Amino acid sequence: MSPPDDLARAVEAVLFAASEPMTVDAIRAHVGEGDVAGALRALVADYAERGINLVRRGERWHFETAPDLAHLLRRDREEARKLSRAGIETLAIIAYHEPVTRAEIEAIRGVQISKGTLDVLMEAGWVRPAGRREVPGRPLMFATTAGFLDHFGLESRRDLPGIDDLKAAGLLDPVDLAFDQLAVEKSDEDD
Amino acid sequence: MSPPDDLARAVEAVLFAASEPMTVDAIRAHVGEGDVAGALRALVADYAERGINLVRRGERWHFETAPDLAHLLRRDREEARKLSRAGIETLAIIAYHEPVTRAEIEAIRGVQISKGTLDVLMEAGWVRPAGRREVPGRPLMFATTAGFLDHFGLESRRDLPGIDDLKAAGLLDPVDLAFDQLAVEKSDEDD
Amino acid sequence: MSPLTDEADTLTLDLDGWEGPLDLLLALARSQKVDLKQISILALVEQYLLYVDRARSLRLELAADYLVMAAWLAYLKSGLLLPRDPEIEPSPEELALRLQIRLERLNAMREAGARLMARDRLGRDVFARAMPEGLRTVRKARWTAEIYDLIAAYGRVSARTRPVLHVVHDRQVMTLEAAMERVSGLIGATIEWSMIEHFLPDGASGPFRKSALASSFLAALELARQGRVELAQKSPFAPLYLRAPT
Repeated sequence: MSPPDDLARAVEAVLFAASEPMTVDAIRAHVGEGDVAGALRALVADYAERGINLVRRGERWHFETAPDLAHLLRRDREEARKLSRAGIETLAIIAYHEPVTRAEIEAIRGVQISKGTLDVLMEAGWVRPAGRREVPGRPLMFATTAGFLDHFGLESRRDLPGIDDLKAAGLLDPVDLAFDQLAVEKSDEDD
Repeated sequence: MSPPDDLARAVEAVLFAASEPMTVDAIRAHVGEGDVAGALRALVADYAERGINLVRRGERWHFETAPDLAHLLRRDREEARKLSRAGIETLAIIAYHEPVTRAEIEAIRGVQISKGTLDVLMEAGWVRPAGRREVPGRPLMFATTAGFLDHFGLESRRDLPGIDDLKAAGLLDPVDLAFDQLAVEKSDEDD
Repeated sequence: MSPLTDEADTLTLDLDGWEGPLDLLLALARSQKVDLKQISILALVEQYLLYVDRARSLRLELAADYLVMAAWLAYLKSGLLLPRDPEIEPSPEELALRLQIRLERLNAMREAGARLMARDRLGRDVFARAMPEGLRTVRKARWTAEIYDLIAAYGRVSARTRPVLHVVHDRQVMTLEAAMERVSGLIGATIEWSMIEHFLPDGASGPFRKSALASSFLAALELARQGRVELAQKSPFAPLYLRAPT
């Protein structure tokens, strides 16, 4: 990269500060007479290997970042986030009942789900749309994905514990009953 | 101008694409680990003679056109919001004395500042509130911003024109301190 | 704004141009064309007082602070001219020095402001790239959940919405009907007052006895209402007696 002459410096600065790509005539209006085309050629060569390139689009010239570095301009930042309670419940219902419509999920949960909840599950790659139910309104159905099985270490959905297993594990006890039981145990201990 | 290495190309591209001056940390977030400071030094040298320069403003870096080409590029639209004399003096007092209270600004200027003066400086993004002075009434203090350094082409406040001379002459000290020093000098002369 | 240095300028008084008395003083001081450190405060005071007098003779409206400054400077002037009185604190020389310092400081800031404004300013003299591609940070959530969370959630949902079967422990009780039958059966043979406890089933104990007592009491009340039994009690919580109506 040779030190630029005055004209090249001027062309460089004008193009850098320009708010849109410029024709040779427009550049000349700023830098005055001289071999603008020659200066542009010199600059193209100067910048060829750099992170910035001087490029021509039709009759207009502008600087842009080198195409091979485009990936640097976009920075992905991953943040581990835990699913919300609504999210995990919705996911569980889909896993146990798939394919299932949104209305069915809501009926099982007994609570409405916000649109964002399903979006999050799809963004996580655990849930996918799975056709439409052939009933009036043709609502979309949802099902789990292979990514879902991977994440939870399941061979298949059949590996999910059944209702009887959940009952045996005490996972079906309503919260208040479980609480009563705890209270009784405590009072027994106190005796 | 040597051909840049991969890191320098990456730093160059990121700074070129950025719409704001960037700190070293912000640059690193895009280009990954490596000697970013070294790459910046190399780029400063690469661009020193060109129509575009890499400059440091406070802790942040950006490209801008070379100052000697201002005549090719100068725009008049700035005139629309030309600062009043009160605005210029107030800005100078804040920059050279920061952090400084309104009362201190008024003591130097010998007049009250109208409400609009500080508003204009804050709206321009050059001045910000900077905590309160722990004296009765807890008056608000003001200081300059990163945008101030950007706009006036200062690497840091140490680059404020003439600040070293003013400091040496005691002209940035409180009046009482300056008075005591001057009184001592005078009495020395009288002896 | 040229400071007034001779009579010819008298008519060009323009008080709007000054930002207060200190500003005017600084302009007058500069007209002495010396370093502010060497300035003659006395000469400066003279100039200021002259200026204010002219403004008054021209009947220009003078802001109050100009007059306050004029009064103070007149006092300073007399202090500087009269023989020094060591009793007066602060001394006129000290006041003069302070005024000089203030003028220097205002002057310094005025010059600093001018130098600042004359710099190569971004957006006026130097320019940043006008069409940057821009940098984007895409925040991507990596969602996590554990298999336990999943099945616990399903358990929770099921428990919440599944019809719950309440099972009540099988406890020994004496129903009201049974008590009615027993008490009405026994009362026929009871002429003398008998305590209600005599009407309970034989061998009743624990919770069953309590239940039998409660039911028998209710049965007694009901039978009394129907006129098939008489009740007597001496005082609250005293034993309750039953007999057939006479």
